[in-house]
Amino acid sequence: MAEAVDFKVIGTSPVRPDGVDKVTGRAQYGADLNLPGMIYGRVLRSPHAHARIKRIDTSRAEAIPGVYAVICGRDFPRGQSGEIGGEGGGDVADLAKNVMARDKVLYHGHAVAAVAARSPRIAEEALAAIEVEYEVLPPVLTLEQAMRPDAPLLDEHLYTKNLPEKPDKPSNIAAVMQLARGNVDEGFAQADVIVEGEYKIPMAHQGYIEPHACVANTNEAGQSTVWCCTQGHFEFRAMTAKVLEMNVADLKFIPSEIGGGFGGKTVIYLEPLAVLLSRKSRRPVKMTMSREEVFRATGPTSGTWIKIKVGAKKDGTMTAASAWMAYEAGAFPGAPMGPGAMSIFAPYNLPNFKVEAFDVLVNKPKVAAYRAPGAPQSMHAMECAVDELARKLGMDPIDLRLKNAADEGTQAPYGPKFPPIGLKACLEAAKRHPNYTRPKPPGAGRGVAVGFWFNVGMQSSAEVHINENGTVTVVEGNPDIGGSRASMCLMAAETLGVPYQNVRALIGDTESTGFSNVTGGSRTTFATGMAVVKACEDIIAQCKARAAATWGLDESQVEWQDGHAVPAPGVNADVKPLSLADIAANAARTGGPLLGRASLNAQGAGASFSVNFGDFAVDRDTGKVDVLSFTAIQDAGRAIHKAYVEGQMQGGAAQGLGWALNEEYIYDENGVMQNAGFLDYRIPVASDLPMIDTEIIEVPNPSHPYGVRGVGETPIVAPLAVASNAVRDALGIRINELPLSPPRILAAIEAAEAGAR
Amino acid sequence: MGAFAYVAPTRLDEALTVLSEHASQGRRAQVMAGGTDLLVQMRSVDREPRTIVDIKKLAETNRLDLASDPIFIGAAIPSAVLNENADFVALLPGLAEAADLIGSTQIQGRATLGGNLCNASPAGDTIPAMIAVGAVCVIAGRGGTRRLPVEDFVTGVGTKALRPDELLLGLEVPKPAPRSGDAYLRFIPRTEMDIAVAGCGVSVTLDDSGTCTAARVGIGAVAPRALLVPAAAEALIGSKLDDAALAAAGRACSEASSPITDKRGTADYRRKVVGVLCRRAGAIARDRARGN
Amino acid sequence: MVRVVFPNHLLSHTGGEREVEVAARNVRELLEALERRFPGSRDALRKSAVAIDGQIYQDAFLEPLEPGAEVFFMQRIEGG
Amino acid sequence: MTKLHVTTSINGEEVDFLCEPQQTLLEVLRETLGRTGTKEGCATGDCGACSVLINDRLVCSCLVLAAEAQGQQVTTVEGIASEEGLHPIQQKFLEHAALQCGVCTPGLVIAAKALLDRDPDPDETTIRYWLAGNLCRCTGYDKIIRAVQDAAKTLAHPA
Repeated sequence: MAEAVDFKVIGTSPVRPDGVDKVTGRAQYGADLNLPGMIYGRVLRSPHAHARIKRIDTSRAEAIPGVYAVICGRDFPRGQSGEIGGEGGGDVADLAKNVMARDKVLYHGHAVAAVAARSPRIAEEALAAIEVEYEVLPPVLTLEQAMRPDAPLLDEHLYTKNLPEKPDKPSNIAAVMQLARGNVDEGFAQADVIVEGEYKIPMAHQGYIEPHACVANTNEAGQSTVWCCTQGHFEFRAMTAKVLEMNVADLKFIPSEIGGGFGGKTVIYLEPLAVLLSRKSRRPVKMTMSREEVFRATGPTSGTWIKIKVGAKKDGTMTAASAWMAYEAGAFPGAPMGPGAMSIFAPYNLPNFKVEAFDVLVNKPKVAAYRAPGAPQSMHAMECAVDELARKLGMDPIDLRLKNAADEGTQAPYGPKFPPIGLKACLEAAKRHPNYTRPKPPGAGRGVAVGFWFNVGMQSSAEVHINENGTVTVVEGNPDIGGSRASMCLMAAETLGVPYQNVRALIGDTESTGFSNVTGGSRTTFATGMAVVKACEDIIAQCKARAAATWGLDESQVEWQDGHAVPAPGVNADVKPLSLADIAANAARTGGPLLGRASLNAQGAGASFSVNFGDFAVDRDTGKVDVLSFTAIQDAGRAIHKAYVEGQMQGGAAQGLGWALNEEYIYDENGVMQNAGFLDYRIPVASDLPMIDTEIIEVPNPSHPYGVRGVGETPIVAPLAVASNAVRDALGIRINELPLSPPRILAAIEAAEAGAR
Repeated sequence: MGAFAYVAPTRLDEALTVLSEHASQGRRAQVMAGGTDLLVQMRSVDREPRTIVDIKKLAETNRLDLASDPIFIGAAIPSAVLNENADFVALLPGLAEAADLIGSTQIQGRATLGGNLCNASPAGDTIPAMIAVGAVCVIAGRGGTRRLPVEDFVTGVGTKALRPDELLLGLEVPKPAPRSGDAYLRFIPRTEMDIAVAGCGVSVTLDDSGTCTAARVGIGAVAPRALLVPAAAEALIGSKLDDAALAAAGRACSEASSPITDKRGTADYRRKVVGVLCRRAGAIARDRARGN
Repeated sequence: MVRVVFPNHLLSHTGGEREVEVAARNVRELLEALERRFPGSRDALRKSAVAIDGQIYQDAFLEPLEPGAEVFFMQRIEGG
Repeated sequence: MTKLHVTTSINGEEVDFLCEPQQTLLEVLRETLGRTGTKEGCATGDCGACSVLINDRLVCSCLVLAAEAQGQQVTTVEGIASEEGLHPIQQKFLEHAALQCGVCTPGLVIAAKALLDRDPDPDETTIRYWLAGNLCRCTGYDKIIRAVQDAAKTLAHPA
């Protein structure tokens, strides 16, 4: 099926079914629900980055008129342990301590208590009345500091995992990981040219525009309904149940529309607090985070420190590469160093390599997934190294990458051989792209880099209901974060052979549809799309059976063509083809309503590679970088909704460029974030960017009925190194720390000038 | 703990009465024009209850008089309104630029020159531009009206020479002489939406031969308050505003600065960039004065 | 027989063995065989993803294994 | 706490409400009046999600006191479409896929309307700078700019 490119609706860009509600303000997001009798919850947060909680006295807060409930660590069950699978999972005890501190606070902004009151202002007044006595401890704020043997410990019971022997003393290094093949020393010995580099990238936030928000309503039987913005309401239910030791059956999660997530809304923060406050106050409780709380207390992605070495022969053939990389986990283990290590060399056919990676605790918020977690940081280092290699070898940077590019059958650094992949197709498309063949603007620098993400499948459910007039309702369980309803409708329309306008998609809550993992991991169009296609195939099978019964034929004598049941070729039957509407209209006589369903654990999510390049200008007097043009080329397998695939590529490029040029968590020496707002956490604004040109490459993924590869995460990976390499090209200076902020660039220019003198 | 209150007087004497009553009773009142800084502060650093005195309904604070000399600019006129006035932009292009740089389009719909000044931030964009054009504060109090040059109005970070029973009515700006031009430039990491890392306003007047006969230079975000830099003006006066003179003025600005290192930039960076901005703004002001 | 390859972080469970040959017709049989061969490895193995002849499975169990198949154990991938 | 009585016009309709002196227009729109089309992204004037028009002037409703709305004309995203259907800006946002998550969209629709009401034929740079106060984290702005350009064309030459 993947080869049948004669699609009727796939690859078009129709208006999304939820669009009108979103441009008119009707769509309800996390903070938009107001219930009768609802009260407001607020969180008291730690003023220290690292401290022991000696005492919490909530009595004065409880006495304030209009305050209905106050909770802190002692109100939570003590016994959590074990792991939570799926996205945003990890260790239950860590998750529980992250949503509400118990004995220790581990970052500035860590929740220590929460109140629910008649108005937000009374709730804030009550927060001020809670007394907390702290024993302040020295904060651990950098990787260098945290990894020193004598560093203050965040967790006295944490021993480094995955070492050959159990260590004899605790450490801030939660885990190590190694990945190797061949013999690195021999590989470097064969090299004619070797480049080495050391790169630092600071923590960065997903920066979704909608702050976390939820409403919880608990009844007298202890059953709770939670409305919230989430990337995965089933996983939120699982996590909340574990943290509160509740029966999953007593928790119902209803996903609102979601105002962005990028991985950051795969983790619970407010939800268990709202449930407890609602239980205690016996009222619906609404909780919303301020933007400041979002920055201080939700998961950004890791800051990193990476050392890299790559060797190649004169003709460009890479012989060996090695990397040492430390990732900030924040307050609890779980930095994405694993995928970082597995992705760093993924684009290249490398006979010899070695990667050593560290998951390191620091007194900063616990990191959460952010678009291709771990890969932008590690691949930035490699793509900068490859750029330096190209310079030393005098090769075009795309030619050098083509020479070493992974392809079908290449053994990926993380083990298996690649199935069909689109890296070479992307590189070739870049090489001939008019934006690449044209000369650079005078004075500007050009950077090139490759991006990659594995993509995942995971579990999805879908139901397809055929209405009495033949229109179609798709029910699935993945919050629509970027137009996925439209993609589901397109795949259903294509499969069933009906017009797109006849199909609508809705996202069921945890009680009205089957389990689905998060909208994340670039899995929704791939895995949930596969479930929708299978559910439609279920409908087609039923329609064929009903048509056969109607016509007095055998099921094998009926085929499905263009939305109609027709007699198979060679079957002699004088009957009129039956449309989906015809069959639906007669459903009562042929077996009742038409309902198709499918549930699966999708396997074979094809990796998506990208090639990005751009022209950047640098003001040598101020160090300011301007992005003059940017081109993103990516393998989508098959673009279901073309405009939304382009949108993923453009949006990911903007996020990657923001991280490269301006975004960073800035801390003072006490571990207090200095820029917890959109004023000083500088995400790109409209005037910062040019149009972002895109080219979609389609190397179909054989595992998906329409050839889909996930496209959501890969786009953020390459822009970091594109920016670094372009600035390197413009200035002739390699700057090895992001962001490429004006003070850093000006200092580098001056240091180079001083060195030249 | 007191309570919040909101009043929007329509007459100046009413407004002054509210302020003086609060002052005499030891209650806090705060004047609000556009509110774009005030409302943010009320939700973060300064939550203390107070009476908010909205001065947008007063005639005097909304008055824009471009015909008189000095020109009068009411303290409550939003920067978007100023920039929609072609005569204002033609007369004081540098000050208009500065007003156009305060925040987003949305912020400019509310933010005022008076508010930017009274917020007394070291980084207020319009303050160096006002200093450059020689703006004077017109301050109303129960005892009458007094005047104070803008460079003397802000006394430190967040502090100003305004008593609790006074309010800023507006600004007087001497009508620019023939062959005059002003310009303001600031540096921010993005293209919009940031607080100035450094800012510089320059105004110059030329004689028939193109020699600079008068100049004022104001710098912002490089000291606890925006400063007038006489040494920079001296470097310009008497010159043809050639590159050497502009560079000398830039050096004077760097030398006059005493910046800090913070999340927006290092001290070293600010000191250098304020000089760059002075050179560039000086060139723009010169070209405007020449009429090209 | 299928060829099984372990990543470094599982070597502590395999006594340092990086590659083994196992007789198994599907992943369930493979896991059982490995757990017998490497006592105490059960949790670590079952938490891993596997790649069978290049195709990554996050939760493999019933997947058939052709004779000569290559199975790589690897860390599970999550995404944003 | 003494509440203030405010009479205002929202989307052409007279509305009365009570508010506390320090409450913002955004909070009253959303929590008191249930008009949640206007979004809160930051509450500090940095993201533009709460954009509304007051007497046709584009502002952030998080930086306006509710009390200031007395006697003013407030326009929110809920008042942009008409009996004839969507406003061309809304239609073009849909056609160009200029929204992904959609939470910044109400503010962008309002801001774009304020622009095109003043300048029916803005160039790309003008649009980008006018919209610089409306953060979007999903799209990279490309399709938003194109939607506004296309809406300007439609408004200039209605079908």
